[in-house]
Amino acid sequence: MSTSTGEAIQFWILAVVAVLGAIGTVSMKKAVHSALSLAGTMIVLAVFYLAQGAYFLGVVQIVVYTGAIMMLFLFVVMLVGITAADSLKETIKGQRWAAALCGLGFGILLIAGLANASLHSFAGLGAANSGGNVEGLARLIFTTYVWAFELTGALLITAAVGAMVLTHRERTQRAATQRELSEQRVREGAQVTPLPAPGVYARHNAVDIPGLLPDGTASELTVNPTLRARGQIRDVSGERLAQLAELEQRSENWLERDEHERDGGHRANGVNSANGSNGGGQ
Amino acid sequence: MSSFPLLTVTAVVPAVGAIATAAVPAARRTAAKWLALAFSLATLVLAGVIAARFTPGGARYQLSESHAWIADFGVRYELGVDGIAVVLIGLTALLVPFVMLAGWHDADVLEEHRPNRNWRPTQGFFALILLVEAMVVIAFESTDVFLFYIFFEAMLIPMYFLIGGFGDRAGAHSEDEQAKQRSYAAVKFLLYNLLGGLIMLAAVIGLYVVTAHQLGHGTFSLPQILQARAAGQLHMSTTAERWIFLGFFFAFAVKAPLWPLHTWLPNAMGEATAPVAVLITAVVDKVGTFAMLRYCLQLFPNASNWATPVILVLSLISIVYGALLAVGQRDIKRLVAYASISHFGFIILGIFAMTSQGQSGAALYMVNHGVSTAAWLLVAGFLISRRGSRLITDFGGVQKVAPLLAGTFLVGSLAILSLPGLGPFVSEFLVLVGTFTRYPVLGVIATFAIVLAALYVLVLYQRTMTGPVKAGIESMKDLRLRELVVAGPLIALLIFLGVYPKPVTNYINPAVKDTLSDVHKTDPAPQINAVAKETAK
Amino acid sequence: MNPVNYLYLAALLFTIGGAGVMIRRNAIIVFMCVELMLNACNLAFVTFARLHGNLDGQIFAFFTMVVAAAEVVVGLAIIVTFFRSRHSASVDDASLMKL
Amino acid sequence: MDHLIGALVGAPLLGAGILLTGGRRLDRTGHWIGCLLSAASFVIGALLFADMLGKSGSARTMTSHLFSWVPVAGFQANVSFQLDQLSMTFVLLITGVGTLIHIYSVGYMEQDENRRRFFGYLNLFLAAMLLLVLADNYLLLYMGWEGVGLASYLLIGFWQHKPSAATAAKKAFIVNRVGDMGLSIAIMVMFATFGSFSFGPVFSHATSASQAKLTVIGLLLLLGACGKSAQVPLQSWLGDAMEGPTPVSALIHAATMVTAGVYLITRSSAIFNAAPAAQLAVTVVGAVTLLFGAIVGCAKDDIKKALAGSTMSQIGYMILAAGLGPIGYVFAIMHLITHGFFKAGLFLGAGSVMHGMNDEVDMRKFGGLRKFMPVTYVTFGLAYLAIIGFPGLSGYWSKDKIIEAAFAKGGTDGWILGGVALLGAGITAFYMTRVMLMTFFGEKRWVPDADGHEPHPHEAPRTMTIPMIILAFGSVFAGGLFSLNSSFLHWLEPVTGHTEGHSPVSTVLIQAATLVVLALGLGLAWVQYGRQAVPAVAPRGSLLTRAARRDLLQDDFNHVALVKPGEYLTRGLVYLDHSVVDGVVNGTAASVGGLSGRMRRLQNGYVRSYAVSMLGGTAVLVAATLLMRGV
Repeated sequence: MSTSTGEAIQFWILAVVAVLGAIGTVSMKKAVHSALSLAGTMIVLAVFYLAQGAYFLGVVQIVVYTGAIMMLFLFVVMLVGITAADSLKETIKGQRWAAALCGLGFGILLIAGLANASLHSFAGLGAANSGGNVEGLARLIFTTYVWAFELTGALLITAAVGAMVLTHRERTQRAATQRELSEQRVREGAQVTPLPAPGVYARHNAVDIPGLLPDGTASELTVNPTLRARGQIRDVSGERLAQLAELEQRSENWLERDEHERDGGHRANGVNSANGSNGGGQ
Repeated sequence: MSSFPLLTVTAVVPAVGAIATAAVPAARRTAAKWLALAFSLATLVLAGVIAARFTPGGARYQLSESHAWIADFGVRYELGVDGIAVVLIGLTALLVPFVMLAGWHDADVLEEHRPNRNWRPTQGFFALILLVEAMVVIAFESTDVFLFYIFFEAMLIPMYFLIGGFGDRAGAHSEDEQAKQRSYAAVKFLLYNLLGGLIMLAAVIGLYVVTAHQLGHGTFSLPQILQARAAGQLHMSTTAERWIFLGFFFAFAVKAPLWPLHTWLPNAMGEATAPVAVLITAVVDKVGTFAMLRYCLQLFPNASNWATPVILVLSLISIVYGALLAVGQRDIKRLVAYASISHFGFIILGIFAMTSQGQSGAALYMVNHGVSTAAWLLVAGFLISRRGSRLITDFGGVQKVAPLLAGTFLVGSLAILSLPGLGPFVSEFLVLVGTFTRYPVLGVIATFAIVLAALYVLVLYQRTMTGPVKAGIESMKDLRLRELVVAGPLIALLIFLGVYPKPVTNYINPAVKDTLSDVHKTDPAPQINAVAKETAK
Repeated sequence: MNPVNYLYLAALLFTIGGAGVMIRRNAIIVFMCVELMLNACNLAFVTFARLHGNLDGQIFAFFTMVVAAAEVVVGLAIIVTFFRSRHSASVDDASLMKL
Repeated sequence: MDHLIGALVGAPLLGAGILLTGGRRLDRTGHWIGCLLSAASFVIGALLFADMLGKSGSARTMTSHLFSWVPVAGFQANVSFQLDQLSMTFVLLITGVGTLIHIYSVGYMEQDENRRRFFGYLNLFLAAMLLLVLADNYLLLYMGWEGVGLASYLLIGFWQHKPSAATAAKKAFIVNRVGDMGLSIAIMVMFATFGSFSFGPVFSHATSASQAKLTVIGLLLLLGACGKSAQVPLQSWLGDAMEGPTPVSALIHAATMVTAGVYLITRSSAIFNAAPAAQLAVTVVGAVTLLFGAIVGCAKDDIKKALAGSTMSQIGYMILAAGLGPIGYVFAIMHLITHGFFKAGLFLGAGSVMHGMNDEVDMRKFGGLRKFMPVTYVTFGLAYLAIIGFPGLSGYWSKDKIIEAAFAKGGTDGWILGGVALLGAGITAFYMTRVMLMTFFGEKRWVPDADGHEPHPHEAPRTMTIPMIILAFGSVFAGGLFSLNSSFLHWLEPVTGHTEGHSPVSTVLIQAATLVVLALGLGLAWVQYGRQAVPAVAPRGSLLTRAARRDLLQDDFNHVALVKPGEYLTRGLVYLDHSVVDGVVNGTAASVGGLSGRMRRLQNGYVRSYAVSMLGGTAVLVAATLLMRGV
């Protein structure tokens, strides 16, 4: 007995997607990308479940896995942020080779094993699912596997409690008040005033565009260090200065002035530009 | 078969003693010593009771006790003694009190600096000695191979601590150098014997497999196995029997020790205090030779006969080699150790000569070697502790300042060179005759050793005791009362065993007879049986 | 087509996941790879269920999911605490051994 | 009566026990206890002797079984005694001379603070020696045999603070051990052959054993005899043994112990008679030693060593006689007895001389002592006449018979042996005369001893002189009495058997020859030491003389042939044991350690590499399962 052609087509297409997703999970540099490709793979798997008559699992796969668990992953990714761990450079000697060897060997063995397993005929789930897939599962869960089910309950509770215990931090002393914090900041000689806002002289004041100092260089303080670490800063001061120079040129051509006036005018321009920048900032 | 578990009690008493001694509070160490001594004496009494209740020539294993233990593996808690075991239990129980008396102050060195409040080296020392005694006794008593194996191995643990923890401080080196050598010796002792034990374990399992195959139910019980073989239910295949035999023999040869597995003994005996050294060579090592006689020969008769030539040669090498090296030693205790190696060679030679003289001689030799070495080495220990050195060259003219010490030492020495009239002569001559009747050449070669023995013993005596008084000897004290109490009875015993060994041979002979019948051997008959003709007339 | 292909796929995914566990240093990604392996197993279970025509395989997959959920919760919590204490999410930094 | 035999051994043993364990409180009376108990044993011996004379024929052999010593299957050794004429002869000699020497020692050892111990050892020796001659089986004999060895060890090394004494004692014991080895192997062969080593069974079936076996046994017994009786090649210890106190030299190394070899051979006559080859060996050993000892005796200036040499040669005579078989046994024993008297007398005399001369032993520092110690002079002189075989005195009777017997052996070897014996008689006359002259005649050559005390020669105390006088009587009349209608012969014949030897030349001729060589030796000695003065320092002397002074290089030979190689061997073995036998073990340990050091690297603490190994392991398992399914 064989499956429908439709399923075959679906399989061959989605299988490729699943594998690509899996490879992506392993090989993407950034955790977020890995997470997304994993999510992709999981959705594909969900489809496969549905295709194989595991309707309940298919749905659960999407809701629980792709929904809840992957979101949890993403939370943690955000929480942890960017780390040196993301680099793909190998640090343990010979690890790559060993991994490759074991991985290949294992995979080959598995596939060989499957190959010479006699699985040519298969009994579909028609009979099993006759009373509905969910009911079938339910019957089994609450009869044969009820004890295991109860245990999973206990397991989940334990896991929840465990997670809380692990992540919970006991506050040893009273939280510092605003006042104390500010005093401490002054004592340490740290930045007392709030950080300067980004985007001065910018075409728009987005968080990823640093503010400029009067001499036109970008200020480190105006952008989030995480963005900087991720290399997600758009540094636009260069083009902006070019625009200024061009504007001056045009004004010179436009109203001929004496040399001395031009100097004054030039100075005035500088001042104006400074004011303008302030204005633009607000 | 009496209802009262005499054998168990005999083994348990010293064990309890060990616990009690260890429990004595740190401040009361003298009390601990006396307590330990009391327990060892109680054990001696019990050993006497065993000897009294045992009827020589009666059933092969008497006073037996048998309880299922690990039923799934056919392991039983089975005790029972034959004549040889009785004698050796007696020897152990007899020597331990002397060892304790001799080592009365051995642990005091460690008392000086007490790292913490309940620092109790003295209690530990005596408790360990009692523990060794308990284990040795039960090893002699057990007739279940597995039970025997357990204690055969377990006795390494207390011995390890006795060697490594309470070594003597008379070495020629600095304090920490000594500590290094002590631990080296202790570890060497442990590793050698563990190796032997593990190989034996494999053999033990092999035995179980074989019995399980052939009898349907695996068993370790010596009587059951013998019975099954007698009934013809058990036929080990030749190869299996040989391999298992080798596994057993290797362990026993290490323990015994047989050349070339002997090198742990000189280190161990050199670094341990004299009493502990006596415990090693006179008590613990006897388990090895005893086990050869009980397990190797009785369980694997054919394999024993198969291996006999090699073993005889090895033992012969041990005899001559040990004696020659003893001549070459500069350290008194190492000399004793090599002498012991030579003597163990004699014991093994006697066992595998497969004649009643040889084996009775070997069994008797175990006793005599125990007593004589104890007498010799304990006195040597007194000597060493006085001078604070083990090097022969540090002594000289002791006889002038401490005649009693010299005298007792001389008697011990004469016993070691097996002078007629002292115990060892009888056994050594029996071994030689027993060997000669079957293997004349080996017998003759072995006899050369009596000259070598005279050489190393007398050279040692001459260098240490005679001649002008050396520096550091002048103020040497003669034996104290405690030390006389150690040396005197041992010497008396040596003389008794030398003049009237009959009481002991009465126990030994029947057992030997059974063993010989196990290996299907009979004494070679003389060409002309003069005695028979005389009686015929 | 024979459902066995699903099994081949599962084997492939499992192997890839395993490789990821061995290669990646970022604890989170390693963890994801573990999830991938679990999913591969699930796929296999479901397929077997279909092959044998009973639902026990699916039950198993179901339990796997539950366990996976629990495991993820605890695992991520561990990662977070680890990150707090070490300011790193690298599994290699967990090694305190001197070589 | 028989049970008294045990008491014979017991009395001195008791004495030894008391004296050696008694402690200082016995220092005052110890020596008298010793004398008393040895005397007691002599008295018992005498009673038994009387009893024995009362009986007749085979009834004279008494036995007494005390207890079973070592019973193991076929190997039955008993502590049981057998007292026949031969043993009785020895018993009387041992206890008699022994008692005399005990008494002598009371005076001689007066100054020694360890006198009690000395008497303890003497008693121990008596007990062992009596055990030796009374045993009814070889193993018990062996016990006595080694017992006397021990006693001799203790007594030679009695002054242990003297390194020379300690060394000599050790040497004596070890050389003896070589001999004992022979004896013990002989016992083993007997057991293997006859299934017993008791005199009765062995002797009664000796003839039915194979020739080869008997020869082996005989040679081994001879080896034992050589060790104990200081015969070539095991003679080297006797000279050094003179380090011991003089009474010891007199009792053990002249009168009794060293003659044990002769006893052994005579006792084993049944075996030797059946093994001619062994007998020949015995005679050869005897003849060689006879000359060897005599030559050594000629060269020594130390009076005791000269006497030791003479002892060696006299025992050579006895062994020679014993080797001649039934024609010689009786005379061997007879010479043994007479020798016991006169040699003990000579040694005691020497002792008394030393006693007077501040323990000086070098004869070149004596001279002219006859005026100062008359008793010593007379007794020593009589003993001297006896030993050189002056007609009518003891030595004459016994030695002459041996020479005749040697000729009577017949054939060329008869001639050779006889000639040797004759020559020996001449040399004996020479060296004994030399000793006599150098000690008692000529002018004084005294020198102060190490501490500068001028020697004041004086007669020894009663306790010392009386034994000397008694022994002198013995050495004068014993021989004569024995030969009186050959009573001694008839006395011993039942045990040793006797056949009259027929010498190719008439006995008269032999006696004449003996007297001639005697006269020659005497004359020569007179020419050399009597007529001209004795130089105070020994002249260089001929090659032979120098060799003889070094005991004919025997020690040098032993040193080169045995001691040195032995030392190298042991050193080599010690090295071997440490580097090879132990090295192998430590090497293995080290390599294992290195390996584990490498394995350690695998445990690097990286989760990921653990993951690798896990997956690898799984892979292996999967592979294994697949293969399993495959096959």
